[in-house]
Amino acid sequence: MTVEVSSLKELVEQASGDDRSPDTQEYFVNMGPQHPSTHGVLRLVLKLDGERVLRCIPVLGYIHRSIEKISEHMNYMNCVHLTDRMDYLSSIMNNWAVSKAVEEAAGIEVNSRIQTIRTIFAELERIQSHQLWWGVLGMDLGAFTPFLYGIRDREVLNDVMEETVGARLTMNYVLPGGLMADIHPNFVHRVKEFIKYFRPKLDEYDDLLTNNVIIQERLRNVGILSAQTAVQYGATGPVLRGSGVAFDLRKDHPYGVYDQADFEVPVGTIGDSWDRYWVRVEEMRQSLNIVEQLLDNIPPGDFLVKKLNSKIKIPEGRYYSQLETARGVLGVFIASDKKDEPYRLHYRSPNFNNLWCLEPMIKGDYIASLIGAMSSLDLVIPDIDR
Amino acid sequence: MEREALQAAVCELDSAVSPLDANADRAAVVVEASALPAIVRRLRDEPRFAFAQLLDHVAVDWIDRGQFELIYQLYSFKHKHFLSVSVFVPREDPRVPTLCRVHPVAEWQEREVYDLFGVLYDDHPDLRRLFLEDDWVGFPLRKDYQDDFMLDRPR
Amino acid sequence: MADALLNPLSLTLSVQTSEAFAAPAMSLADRASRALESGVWGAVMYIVIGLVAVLTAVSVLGLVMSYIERKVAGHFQCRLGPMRVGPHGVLQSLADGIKLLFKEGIEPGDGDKVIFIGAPIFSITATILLLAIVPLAPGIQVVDMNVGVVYIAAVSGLGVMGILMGGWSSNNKWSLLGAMRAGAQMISYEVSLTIALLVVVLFSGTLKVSEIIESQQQGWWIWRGHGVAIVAFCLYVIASTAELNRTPFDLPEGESELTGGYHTEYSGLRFSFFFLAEFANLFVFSALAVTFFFGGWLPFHVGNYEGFNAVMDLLPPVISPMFWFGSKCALLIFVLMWFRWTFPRLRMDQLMRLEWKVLLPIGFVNLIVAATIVLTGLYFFPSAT
Amino acid sequence: MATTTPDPTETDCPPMDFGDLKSECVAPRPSIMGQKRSLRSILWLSFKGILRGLLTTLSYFRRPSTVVTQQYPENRETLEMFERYRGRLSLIHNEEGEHGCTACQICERLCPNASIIITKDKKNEATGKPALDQFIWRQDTCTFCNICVLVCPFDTLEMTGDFESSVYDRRLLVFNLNEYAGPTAGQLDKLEDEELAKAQMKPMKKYQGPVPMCGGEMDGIPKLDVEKSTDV
Amino acid sequence: MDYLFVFLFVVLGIAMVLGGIFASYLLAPRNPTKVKQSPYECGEETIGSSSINFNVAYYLFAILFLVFDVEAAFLFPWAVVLRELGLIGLIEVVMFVLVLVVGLAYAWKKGVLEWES
Repeated sequence: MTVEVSSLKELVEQASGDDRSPDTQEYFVNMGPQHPSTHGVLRLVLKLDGERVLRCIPVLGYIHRSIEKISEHMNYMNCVHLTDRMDYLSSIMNNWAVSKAVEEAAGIEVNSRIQTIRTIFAELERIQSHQLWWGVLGMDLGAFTPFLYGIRDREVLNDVMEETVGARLTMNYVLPGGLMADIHPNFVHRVKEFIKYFRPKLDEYDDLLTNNVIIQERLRNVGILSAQTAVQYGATGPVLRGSGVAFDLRKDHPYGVYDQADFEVPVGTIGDSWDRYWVRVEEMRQSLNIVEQLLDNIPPGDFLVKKLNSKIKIPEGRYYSQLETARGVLGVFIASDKKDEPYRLHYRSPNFNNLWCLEPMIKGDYIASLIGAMSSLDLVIPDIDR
Repeated sequence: MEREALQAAVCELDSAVSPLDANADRAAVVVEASALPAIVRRLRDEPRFAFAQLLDHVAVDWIDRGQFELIYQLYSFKHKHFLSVSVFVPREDPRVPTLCRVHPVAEWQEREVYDLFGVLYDDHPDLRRLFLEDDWVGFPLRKDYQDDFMLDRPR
Repeated sequence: MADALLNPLSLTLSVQTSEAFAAPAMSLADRASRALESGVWGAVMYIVIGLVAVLTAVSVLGLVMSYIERKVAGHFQCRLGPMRVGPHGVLQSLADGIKLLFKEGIEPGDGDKVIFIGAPIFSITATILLLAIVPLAPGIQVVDMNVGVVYIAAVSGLGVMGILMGGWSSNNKWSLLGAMRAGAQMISYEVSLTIALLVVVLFSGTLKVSEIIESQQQGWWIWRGHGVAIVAFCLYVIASTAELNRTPFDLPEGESELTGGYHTEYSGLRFSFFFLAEFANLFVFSALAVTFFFGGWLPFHVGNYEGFNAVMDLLPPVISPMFWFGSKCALLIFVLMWFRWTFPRLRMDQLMRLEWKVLLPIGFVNLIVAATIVLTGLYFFPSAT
Repeated sequence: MATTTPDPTETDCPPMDFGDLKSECVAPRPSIMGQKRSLRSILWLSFKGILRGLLTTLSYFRRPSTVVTQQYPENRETLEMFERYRGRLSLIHNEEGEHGCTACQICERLCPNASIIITKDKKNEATGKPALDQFIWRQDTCTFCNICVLVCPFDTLEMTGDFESSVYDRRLLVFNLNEYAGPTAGQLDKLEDEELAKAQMKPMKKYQGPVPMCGGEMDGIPKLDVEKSTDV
Repeated sequence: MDYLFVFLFVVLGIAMVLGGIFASYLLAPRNPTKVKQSPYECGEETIGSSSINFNVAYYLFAILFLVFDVEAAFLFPWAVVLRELGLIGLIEVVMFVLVLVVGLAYAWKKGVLEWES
């Protein structure tokens, strides 16, 4: 058994060198890192025949910041703020994932007020992430207006969260052992106002995109991902649920106070882009329901159970914890050697694993379908690269 | 199945499997490198385990012990349980058979580990750097990695 | 009576027109040739007027339309649009034009330079030639040839050349893809465009643009065409949107797919020529729609409502045709912009299927039905024999 | 030698069993052309969908009240940030211009990206306690994680809503947060001699060297004259 | 005279573009570099040559278009004089169009319109 380490150059030159057959219609083209619909710096090397995609090789690393390495020299509280910069659209959920892992490992019990507030914020964050995704999907398929409508509604939600958190994107709100600050006195009232504002807007979203025949035809039967393929290629979150597997950590392994909320897990049927679209739109409605249920009875208590400048030490061992972000399962692995810094901190990023579904779902289809399918995966590139 | 029961059941599979107790929150086993694909395949196919998804693949550089620990996180949708499978390989010659044929997603997870730790995966179809450039020297997540751009954090 | 039953709308449109519009309209070219009889300089004067007018029209249209487009887009999207340069940003496009003038024009190293520069020439020339035949008012028209419609069909195909050349000579794969898409798309929809125009030619029995307008004095073709004209109009709008490369048919540019499509490699002023041509074309195509289906410069009259018609005729005879033409055009342009800022784009195979499997058969059937209507005289026609 | 990605079929995986992962909410999957519909209803639904989309955009077009754009430099006067907004770190100074920083360096130690550098006078001549010399905050590397504010035992740091911090030279993003070098407000109050207390407050400028990068010389980059810079 | 104008407009179009390019030649900076002149492929070096064989699907449509556009050209004079020709004219054109429609149907059945490679 041998191991051969190849490089991208070798891979590509096989088919694009000067010695290729003059009859061949196949050619390679770079899509990204600076392409309008790769949403950041994802680079796909496409092997095309006319407009058909024969191969799609993702090339990563353009925004790699070695968060895992940096974290090895930081205490657990400092690790948290780096996770804001991974999946910046679910920053609070990322914060929560690390905090949850640390709390479970160090045996810190948090009270139910903290858990409830975390849950509410996670769901709000999920909504705003899906709002942006919805707009971006429209923009990728050529409709620019939905993008601005999505951004506009996200702005309203961002304001609500900013009032409590003090930041709009890199929130750093959840810390091991509690929250950075208590909720703002206006918070409950403003969230209620937002729910009242956003429900009619969801119907408007349906008018603009969902019921539009062009969008449906662009997404239907495009990028079909069977349940088996989705599982084997590591998909989680709405991508897996779009394929019909009702796996949701919030339901199957409840954390926070999700077991107190009554909600449903939307799943798709055949796993095409249209299913993934619809699952996300439905998830926005379910998230609104969860927030609505939890909002009225936030239990009293402290917002921080552990003093901030005390050192958190984790007993030696390996710890793994996961939760459901807007894009799938975010796993946090901690290997500890009894210091207050992690010996090794690893994030299982949902986007990293979802990305690999792109090639099996798009092989042999058009470039235009690739855009739609990629949009329905809802990739956030910094999370892939970390 | 409870955690202990699962751990015991997995250990009964093969003599190459032994329990690992350093894991705090889930069933964990140690597997000998050569037996890894076969074990993971059985874990996937046998209905009482049904570990359908490879959730995650992590490597840890235990530099004091001179070993890399390769950890595979498996999840079973059917029984809703997690399992962590560890493989210890020597730091000097880190080689382990690939899991690509069992779980396709391993191809990229293993590439990530190769990229950052330099673990070689036998029979891997496309072992390339994933994040770093193809001509990068060294494997940054190893504990003894040094380069000119690393900053010392003032403490 | 039969047509009244077939199309109640035609009843509402009157036979009434003022004398001003009945006057024989002479295009600039006709005036020039008449002036030539008395001396060369008169003709030269008319020629210069024509050239200057069209040149100004192209530049001004490009600037104004891009401003309007951005403003309209802004308001559709809950924004304000440009607000900085001048009051409400009216000078924004001018500022952009000046900026583009001072931008470096980058040429692709390995591309075919002659074709690369030639591409915008084709785009601009096609636009200029089309602008020349647009009748703004009786007599305010540069050329009015007796085969006007054929001329329109011929010239509108020229724009494809510019895009194809631009994409091909850029030595860029995205550009090439865009150019190929443009080629396939624009020539395909050209057929539908021509067939839609043929319906009006059938009704009016002439190819001369000014005569087509005059044939609508008893009512615009869109009303009097018994639904056939409405189908033809829909075909025309869809086909012209495709010809203009606007959403939902903006595949040659396909910003989110092909980065910039055929004009990826164009920068500075060279890019602005494509831009200019696109916006001037937007005007030209809606002007042609107005000419063919909405009675051109004729005012809006409703049959048997004398008071209403009198109000419509209140404008002085010189301004009135321009006003009516301009407002009809503005309405159509607004509709096209409205489409653009609402719809997503189609996929290439869907686009082709739409044209060859839907629009083209409909167009042919529509044409035959129109011919039958004309022959049987089952429509409201003033001098029907 | 690179081969293609393994096909899922290649992995000879038997059909998977997902157990009881059944969801009550199978997405209704609305589609116009997908379901078996008559041509008429397909046309009607397509038309309806397109028309409703058009009406939605038009409804915003004709309502100027829905415009959400902020005309930023013009609305500077009325623009208010939320009180918790994390725009800029500042050291709280009371009415007499005295701060409360004892130079304990907890914030420096816990700053994840070393954006805070504190230099101190180990033993102040008047109070005999450590006194702050320079509280340097590097905005260019700060991630606004708010940890320094939270961990300060004397609550002497805060994040202000001042968000207009763009400059043309990033060396200007290194600040001295303390207005004077010297003991805290509490320590100064204990000094009975007011003259002595005044003397302990050595004034500090907003930009003061030696601070990494600020005003300093680097290879190929001219020295920054803080006084003359248009950004200040 | 109409065609003189058409000719002059063609000249005008050429002059306008060349004039604009000349003006920007005078006003705009010119500093071509190797990187600037390389084709834009999303910020990476192009892989292989850009002069590539291209899928034939596009050309089939061009050929189809030719047929239909020529047909349209024949229909123009017919449309003008239809009223004089009467029923015969209609029948003749119906047959003419039918021949083409049969051609289209054939192409349809053959899958030319399916945009397949």
